[in-house]
Amino acid sequence: MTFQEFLHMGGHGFYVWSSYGIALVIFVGLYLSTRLKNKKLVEQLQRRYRQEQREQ
Amino acid sequence: MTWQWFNRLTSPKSYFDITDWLLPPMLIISVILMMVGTYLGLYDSPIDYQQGNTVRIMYIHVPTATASMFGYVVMAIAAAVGYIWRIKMAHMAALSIAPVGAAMTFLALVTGAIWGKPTWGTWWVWDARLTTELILFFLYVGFMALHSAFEDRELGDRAAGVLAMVGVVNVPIIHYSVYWWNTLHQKSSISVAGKASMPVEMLTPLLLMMFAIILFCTAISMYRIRNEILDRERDKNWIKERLSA
Amino acid sequence: MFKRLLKRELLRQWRSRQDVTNPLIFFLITVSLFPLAVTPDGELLASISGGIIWVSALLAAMLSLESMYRDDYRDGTLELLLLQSGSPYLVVVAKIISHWVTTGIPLVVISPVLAIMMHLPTHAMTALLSSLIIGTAILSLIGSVGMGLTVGLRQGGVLLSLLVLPLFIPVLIFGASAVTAAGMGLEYSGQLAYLGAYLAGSIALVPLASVAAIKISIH
Amino acid sequence: MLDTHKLILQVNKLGVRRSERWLFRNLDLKLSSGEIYQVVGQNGAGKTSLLRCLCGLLPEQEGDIAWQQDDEMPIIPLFYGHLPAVKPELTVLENLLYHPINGNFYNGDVIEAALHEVGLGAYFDSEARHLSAGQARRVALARLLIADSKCWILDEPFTALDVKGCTWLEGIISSYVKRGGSVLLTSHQPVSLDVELKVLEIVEDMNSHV
Repeated sequence: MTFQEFLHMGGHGFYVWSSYGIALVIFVGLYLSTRLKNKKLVEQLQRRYRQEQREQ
Repeated sequence: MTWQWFNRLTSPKSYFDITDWLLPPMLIISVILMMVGTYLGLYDSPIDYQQGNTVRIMYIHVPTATASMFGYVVMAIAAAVGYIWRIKMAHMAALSIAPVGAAMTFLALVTGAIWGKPTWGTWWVWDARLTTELILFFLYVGFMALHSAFEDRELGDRAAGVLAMVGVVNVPIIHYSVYWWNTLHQKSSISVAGKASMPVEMLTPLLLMMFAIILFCTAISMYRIRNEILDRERDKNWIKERLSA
Repeated sequence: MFKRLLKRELLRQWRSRQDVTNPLIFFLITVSLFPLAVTPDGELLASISGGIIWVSALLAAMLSLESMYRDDYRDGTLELLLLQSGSPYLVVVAKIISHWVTTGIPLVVISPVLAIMMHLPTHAMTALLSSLIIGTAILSLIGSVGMGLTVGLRQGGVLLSLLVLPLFIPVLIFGASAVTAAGMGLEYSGQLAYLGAYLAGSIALVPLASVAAIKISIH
Repeated sequence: MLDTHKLILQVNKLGVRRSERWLFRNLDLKLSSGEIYQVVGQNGAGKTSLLRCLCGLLPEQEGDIAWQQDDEMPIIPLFYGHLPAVKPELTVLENLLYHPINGNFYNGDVIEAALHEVGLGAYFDSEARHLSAGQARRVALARLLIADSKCWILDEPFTALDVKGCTWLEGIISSYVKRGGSVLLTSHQPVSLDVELKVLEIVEDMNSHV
């Protein structure tokens, strides 16, 4: 099966690839949004703890 | 002994220690399994005699649909446990599962619609499964909307908990009434290939993908629980040590 | 105790009669929009009239759910009722029944007029009335839970429909199909039986859930 | 009317939290009939939260609240909160007729007597929406006279009352306590009663200073 046919998928290539593409976007999106939120929280808390240290 | 184990799980600090070493492997395994499943599903499995290659969309649609339904039930149980025994961790778990479940429902709806186009000729078909997914999506959105409507997070937890409990009682009712409604207006005859009657080359990637996606969702939800703990227990000193170390 | 609580609710609704008639007018307007928007010809209207009347009745009843707890919450009487009545479940049940009587029943009473407007076959009228009576009762029940959850919130109205409508879908399915089945001369007692079962189930569970919901919003 | 020195309320290790911030913890309280406590503490210390928690309006986060049994019915305290609990569209008489107190309803003559005592005798059939804030509070105060509740929980009862009203209310509270009633109240103004007024101070950690 040449790569071309693999992409073409007997005429249904567009549908198959678009659904897998969207799936990839959503899975990666879920992962990234969680990581970013974590990073933001950690930075925010560290800044806050440094603040508290300075005050003591 | 079990009670002690249960206590360890419900204390945020020990949850953090456990997930420190548990989450990364879980995530990696689920990603690898997903890749293998996609490879098998896209390249190595046979095409359907009627639908041709579009059946490959099933390897995303069916697992995400199952994950969304499974997610809602787990979310409702967590919310119920949190509401009845007032365990904050359970509320945090319910709150973390909701967006992941909603994303899975959305993905199931989108892939279902894309799958419908070549097989039934229209983007949206009021097929029983798709309609139940759509209603499930409303329930997820309702849960998240209600929770964010409360300024005091704790009240939001309890209110969303009640809603989840009422919702989970209704999910089977909605499921069967939509199926009954669908048979009432049944026009399209092609029924999506049932699990049992599938050839084994199709079954393995499907089950593989199902396990991988559910594992991935669990890992992401557990990760989100960690965020929730950081957010809510910010002035606890075990967090201070952990973060400033 | 229960009789006096019910009397209180009915008296309160009677005193603010205006917001009892509003849902009726809304019901009238919504139903008459469809012939304008879709087609005036009788054939098509008759086949979809069951569904249209049911959806409009549902939305009209949703509008008036606010009156169930909101103003009692605002002036503090909801707290007093829950505390001093000795059993909050009676308070909730009295409110649900009074909401059903003051909004559900009027909707059912004027629905035949709309059915004629929508060319609904006359032999389907009994199906329409019986299914709507049970349907509006169920809506008051489910609405009471949704209202309990959102009574403390500022923009509770929109959120209320977001919470209540998905839970009402099975009732809508069976209610509307009872009317359309009757319209086609088919047997519709199965659908009514289902509605009755749903009603019985929610009568059992709703007071519990509503009191829990209100206790959260009252804090 | 009420036998004196019977335990009304037993509270131990009570803790109330307002979204992750502990208002107070380990609060112990033994309230028996014929006793009156004034709850003091700076603003936001949790005075109102404590009162609402004791009435069951606020789920307690820690510890437990045990209202004693009074002929196998748990005692229901009469809660007088910030809102006067008066329906604007009902008349004053209807407001008292159709709102239960201490688990049951009361008929006309008891209510009329109480309304007269509270100085609202002439308003009984006017709609509550025409009443001023002070008059609305008097309707709520009338409830204290109507019911024979074993315990009153009054949250800032003296606000929006004129001087005459305050002295009148102090007299009512004193006679109620003398008759064996138990009261928990908060007040910004000084309270002068001719019964012994115990003080319950709310601080972050209760067992640190008791």
